[in-house]
Amino acid sequence: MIRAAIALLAVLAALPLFGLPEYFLHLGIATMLSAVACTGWAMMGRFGLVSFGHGAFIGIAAYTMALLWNYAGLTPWIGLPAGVALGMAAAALLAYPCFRLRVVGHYFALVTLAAGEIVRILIVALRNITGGSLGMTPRLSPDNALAAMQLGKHGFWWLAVLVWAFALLTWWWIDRSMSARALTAISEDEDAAASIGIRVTREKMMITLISAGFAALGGALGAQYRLYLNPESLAGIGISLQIVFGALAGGMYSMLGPTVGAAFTIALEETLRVSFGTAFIGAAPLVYGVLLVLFILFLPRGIVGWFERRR
Amino acid sequence: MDPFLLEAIVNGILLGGVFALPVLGLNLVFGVVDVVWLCYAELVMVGMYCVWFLHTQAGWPLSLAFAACLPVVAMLGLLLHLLVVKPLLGSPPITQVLATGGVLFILQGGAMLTFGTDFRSLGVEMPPMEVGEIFVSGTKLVAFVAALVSAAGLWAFLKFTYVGTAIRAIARDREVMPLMGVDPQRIYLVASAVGGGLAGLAACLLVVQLDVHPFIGLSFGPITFMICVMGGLGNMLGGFLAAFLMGVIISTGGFWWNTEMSYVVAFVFFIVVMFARPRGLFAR
Amino acid sequence: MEGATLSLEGIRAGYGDFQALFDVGLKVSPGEAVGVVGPNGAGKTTLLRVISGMLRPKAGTARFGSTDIAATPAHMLPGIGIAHVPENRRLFPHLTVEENLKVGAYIPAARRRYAEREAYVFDMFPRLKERRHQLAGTMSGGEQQMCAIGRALMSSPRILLLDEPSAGLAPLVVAQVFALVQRIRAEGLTVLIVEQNVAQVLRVVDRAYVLDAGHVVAEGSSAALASDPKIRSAFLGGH
Amino acid sequence: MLMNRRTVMAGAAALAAGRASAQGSGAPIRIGLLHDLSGPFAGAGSVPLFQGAEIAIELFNERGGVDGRLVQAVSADSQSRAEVAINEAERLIGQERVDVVIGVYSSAHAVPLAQRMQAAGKILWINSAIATAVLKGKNFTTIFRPTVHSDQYGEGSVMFLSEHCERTTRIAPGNFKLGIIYEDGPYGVGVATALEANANRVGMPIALKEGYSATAPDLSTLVTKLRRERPDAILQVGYNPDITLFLRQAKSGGLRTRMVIGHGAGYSQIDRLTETFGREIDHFCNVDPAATQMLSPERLTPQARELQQILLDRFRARTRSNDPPTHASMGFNNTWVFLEHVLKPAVRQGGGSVEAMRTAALAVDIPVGGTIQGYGVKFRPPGDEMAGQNERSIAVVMQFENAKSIVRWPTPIAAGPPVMPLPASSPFALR
Repeated sequence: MIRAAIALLAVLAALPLFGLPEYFLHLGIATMLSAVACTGWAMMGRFGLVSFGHGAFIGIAAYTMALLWNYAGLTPWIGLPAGVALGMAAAALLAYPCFRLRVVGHYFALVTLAAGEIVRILIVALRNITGGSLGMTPRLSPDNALAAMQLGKHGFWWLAVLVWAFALLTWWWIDRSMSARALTAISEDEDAAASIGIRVTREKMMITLISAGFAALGGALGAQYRLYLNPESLAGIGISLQIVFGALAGGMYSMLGPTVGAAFTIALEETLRVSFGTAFIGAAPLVYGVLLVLFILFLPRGIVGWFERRR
Repeated sequence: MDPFLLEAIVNGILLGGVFALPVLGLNLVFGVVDVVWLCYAELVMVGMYCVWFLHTQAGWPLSLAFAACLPVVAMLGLLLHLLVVKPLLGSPPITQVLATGGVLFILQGGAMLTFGTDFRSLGVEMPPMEVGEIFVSGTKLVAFVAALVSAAGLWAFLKFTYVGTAIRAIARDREVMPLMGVDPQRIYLVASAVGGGLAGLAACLLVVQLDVHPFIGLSFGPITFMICVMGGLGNMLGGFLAAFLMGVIISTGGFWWNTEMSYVVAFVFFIVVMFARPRGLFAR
Repeated sequence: MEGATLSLEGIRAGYGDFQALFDVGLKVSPGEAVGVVGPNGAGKTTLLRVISGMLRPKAGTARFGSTDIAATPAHMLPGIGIAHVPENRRLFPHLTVEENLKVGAYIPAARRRYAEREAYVFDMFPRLKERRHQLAGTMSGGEQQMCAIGRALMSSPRILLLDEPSAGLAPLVVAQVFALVQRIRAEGLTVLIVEQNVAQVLRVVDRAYVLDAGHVVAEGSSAALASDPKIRSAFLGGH
Repeated sequence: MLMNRRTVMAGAAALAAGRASAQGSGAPIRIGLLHDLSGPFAGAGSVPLFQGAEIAIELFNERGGVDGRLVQAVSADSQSRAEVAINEAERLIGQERVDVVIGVYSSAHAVPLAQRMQAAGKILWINSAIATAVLKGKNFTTIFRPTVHSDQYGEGSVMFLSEHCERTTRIAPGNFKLGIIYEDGPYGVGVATALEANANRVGMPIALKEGYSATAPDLSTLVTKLRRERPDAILQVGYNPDITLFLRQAKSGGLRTRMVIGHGAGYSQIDRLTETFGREIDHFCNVDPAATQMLSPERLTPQARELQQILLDRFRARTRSNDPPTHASMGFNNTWVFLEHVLKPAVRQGGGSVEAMRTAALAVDIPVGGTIQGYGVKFRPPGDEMAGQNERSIAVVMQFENAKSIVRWPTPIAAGPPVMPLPASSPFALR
C-alpha cells in the first residue's frame, strides 16, 4: 500500500520530465490543486457537515497572500501560510457559534453560503486595495522567481503533487485517529455522542479547521499559479459549489474520491467545451448537468465509491 | 420623516413582494418533501421565457400567456420530482441538493440553446403612482398585490382543503400519514406541482419587471434561499414575513450606505439571525 | 359497515437483522374486543404495525376480511376499515384539534360523511368540541389521547387498533380512557388493544393474547387469563 | 486529437470559396478567437464582437488571404469566467499552436490573459476589453489594443457636457451636478473612475457616485437617492439587464433630469433598448467608439467606406439586425486592422513570426478616417506608460434619435449640436 503510494507519487512527479504538453500540464496542475480543495471539503462533508462557503476561506487566503506580496513584499512562501491561517481563523469565527448554537444541516449550509458571498462582495467593494472585480495580479519578479513563488509550470506541478500528497496523508491520518470514530458518531446522533463523552464542538471545530485549511491552501496556490486573483473565481457561490460538485462526483467517503471527482469535472468541462466548441452554445452546460444528475442518481457514492462497492 | 427614506422603505416592501412567492414555493417543497430545490430560481427563469415566448413570439394575449405559464412550470416541478428527487428520497440531503443543482445547469444550458444568450424584454408597463413626494411603480405595485393575493390563495388551500391540511401535517410527521389513508408520494407530487406553480406565478410577476436571460436566476436565487432559511425552512408564514424584512433591509441598507454594501448588510444580518435563532427567525 | 375478521398466521417480522415476532397467530372476530399484553419489548407494537401496514412481515399471512394486508399499500388500509392509534399518539401538534380530525377524515369515504363523523366524535369527547380551535400540542396528555382516538374514529373504521392508550397518563385519566374504550366497543366496533397495564385491559376486553419475546405464550378469555396464576405472577404483581 | 468543429467548418468554407487554391501556397495561418459565447457577457455584446471578427476573417480569406495562405480561425468560448479564459488561452497556445489570440470581451479576462500571453511570447489583440488598467504601467510588448480605453469614455462625456451645458441649460460647468452610477465590474469601475477624474479636472460637482452589481434584482433605492440629489445629468455605465432595469425603475420612480449619458455596453445596443423603451430613450447620449453606420461614408477613406458597406450588409444578413451594435463594428474593424495591416506585412516580410507581427504592429500608421469606426491606428511604443494602446482611438458621443445614433462630439465630426436638455416629450425630462 505504502509502496504503491510512493510509486504513484514518483510517476506523477516524473511526468513533466517526459514532455507532457503544456496544456495538459496546466490542466494537471489545476486538477491537483482543485483536488486539494475538494479533498479538504470532503473531510468535513463526509461527516455530514455540508458547507457551501469554502470559497470564503479560499478568497481570504489568496488575497491575504497576494496583498502581503504586493504591498509589503512578503514572499508567498510566508504569505501563503499566513493567508491559510487567516482563512482558518475565519472558519473558526463562523463555525464556532454555528456548532455551539446548533446551526446544522441546511441552516449551516446556507450560513456558509452567505459567508462566501460576503467575502466576494467585500473583495469587489474594497476595490482600491484588491482591484475589485478587475482582479489583481501579484507583482512579477522575474529575477527572483523562486522567492516570489513564481515557478512556472514544472515547478508548480511538483508543488501541487506535494500539497496533494499532504492532503491525502492528512485524510489517511484522520481516518486512523479517534476523531474519525468520534465524528462518525456525531454525524449519526449528536446527543448520543455527547452522552458517551465525545467533545462534540471540539471535534467538529477541528475537522472544520483542517477542511477550511486545505480548501484555502489549494485555492490560494491555484491563484498563485495563475498569477491572477479574481473575486468571482476565488470566493462566492460559484467556486464553493464547484468544490462540492467535484467532491460529490468522485465520492466524498473515499480518500481518492474527491481527487477523481476534481479530475473528472475538469476533464468533462474541458472536453465538452472543446468538442461542442462554439457551434452549439449552451450544449456544454446542458450535457454537464445531465451527466451530473445521472451520476448522482446511479452512482450516489461517487465514482470511487461505486468501484469500492463492486470490489 | 424623510420622504426619500420612506420611499426606500416602501420600495423594500415591494421588493419583498418579489422574493415572497419563490420563498413560499421553495418552503412548501422543503416542508413537504424535505428536499431543497437548488434550481428553483431557474424554474422561474423557464416560466419567464414561457411568458415572453407566448406573448411576443406566438402573439398570445398577455393574460393567456400568464395562464399557460403556470401549468407549464407546475409540470416542470412534477417532472423534477419524479425524475430527480423521487429516486433520491432516501439519500443524504447533500446528494439531493446537488442533483437539483445539476438540473440548474440543464435549465441554463437548455435556455441558452433554445433562446440564445440575449436579454428578452416583455415591454409591458404601467404608469407610476405619485403619493405626496413618493413615487411607486405601478408595475411593482400590481405585482405586489398579486403576490399577496396568491399568498392568501395558498394559505386558503393549505387551511381549508383536505390535501392542504395533509400537506401541513406531513411536514411534521411523514411516517404516520399512511395511517390516515394519506399516500405521502401523492402529497409529494401535489406539493411539487404547487411549488412549481408558484415558480410560474413568480415568473409572471417578475417578467414584467426584469428582462429574462438564461442567468437571471443568479440575481435572486441565493437571496431566496437565505430568506427561506431565515424564516425557518418549511415555515410558510415565517418565510413570507422574512421576505419583506429582507427587502426592507436591502433597500434601506442601500439608502444609508450603498447599493453594493446593502447585500453585505443583508447577508451579515442573515448570519446573525441564524446565530440568534438557529431554527429561523419565526421558528416556533 | 359490516364486520370483518382479522386473522394473522405465522407472522414473522422485525427491523433489519433484528427479529421481533416469531410465528405469531392471532384472530379478532367482528364485534370482539381483544387485548395483547406482555412486557416491554415483547413485540406488541410491532404486531400492530404489521396490521396497519407500517411494517411488512417477512413471513406469514395477515388478512382483514378478504384483504391481504401484506399485499396492500399502507395508505389503502384505512379505506378498508383499519384505524390505528399509534404509540405516543403522534398527533400533529401544530394543527388544531379540528384539523387533526380533518386529516383523520382524509380518505374519500370519510370526507363525504365528515359532518356526521365529527358530530359523533364531539359527542363522544365533549372536551374536544370545546377545544376544537386549540393547537393539539398544547393540550393535556389525556386530551391528546382523546384527540388521537377521535382522529382514528373519523374514518369510520371497522377495527380500531389502540397502542398503549394509557401510556404516560395519570391513573384517573387512564380510567377515563378505558371507560371510553368500553363505550366504543359497546357500540359494536371491533377493538384490538395493546397494553402493558394488564389489570386494566383485561377488564375491558373479551379475550387476550400474552406476548413474550416475540412469541404468543398464552391466550384465552380475559377472565381465564386474569385468574391464571402464571399470568398473575408475571404481570399482575403476584397477589 | 482535439479538433474544433468551427475550425473545420471555417476552413472548409474558405476552401470552397476556391479563390485561394489557384494562387495558393502554404499552410493556413491559425489564429485564436476568444470570446464569451455563453454566460452573462454573451448577451452583453460579446457575441456580436465575435460575429464581427468572423466576418472580417471570412472577407480576408475571400480576398485571398496572405498571397493565397488562408487564415484559419480557432474559436473558443471563455464562458464569461476568468479561469475558463485562462484554460482556453493555454489550450490555444499549447494545443492549437496559435501565435495570436484575438478578441477578449471582459477586462477581468484581459488582465490575466495579457500577462500569460506576454510571458508565452504570443500576441494578444484586444478587440474590446477597455479598462485602462489592463495596459497602464504594465510595459507589455506583445499586447495590442486598437480600441478605446476607459479613460477616453470619461473624457468624452465630461468634455461633451462642459462644452454644451452652459449654452443649453444656463448652468455653468462649475454648477452642473453629475450623478454617476456604474456596474461594479472592471468596465463600470474603470469608466466611472475616469468620469470622476475628468469631472474633477473641469470642476464639475459630483452629486452621487455609486456602484451596483450588474445582477442586482432591484435598483429602486439608487433611483430614490438620485432623486434626492437632483443631478443635472445622469451618467450610467452598465450592461444590458441592469440599464434596462434602472431605466424602467427610474421612469416609474419619477426620476427626472436634464440629460442621460450611457457609456457603451448596454447603451450601445440600441436595437434592444428601442425594443423595450421605444422612443422614450430619444435624445439620450452614448459614449463609445462609433458603430460604423453612424459615420457618414464621406468622412472615411474609400477603402474604409467599402469595408463599412460589406460589414453592414453581411451583419444584417446574418442577424437581421436593424442597427448593428457597436460591438459588431469593433469586432470586425479591429480584427481587420490586424489581418490587413499586421498579419499581411508580417507574413510577407518576416515569415509570420511573432517578432515580425510585433514589428508590423508598431509600424501601423492609419490616419483618422482610415478605419470603419473613423479612428486611425498608431500604437504606443514599448516603454510608454500605455504601451500597446492605440493612440488614435476615439470615443465619440452620439445621441439617440428615432432608433438611430447621431454623432454629437467631438464637435469637428459632429452632425450638429445636441438636443439638450431632454425635451418635454421625454418621460425623463425635468418638468
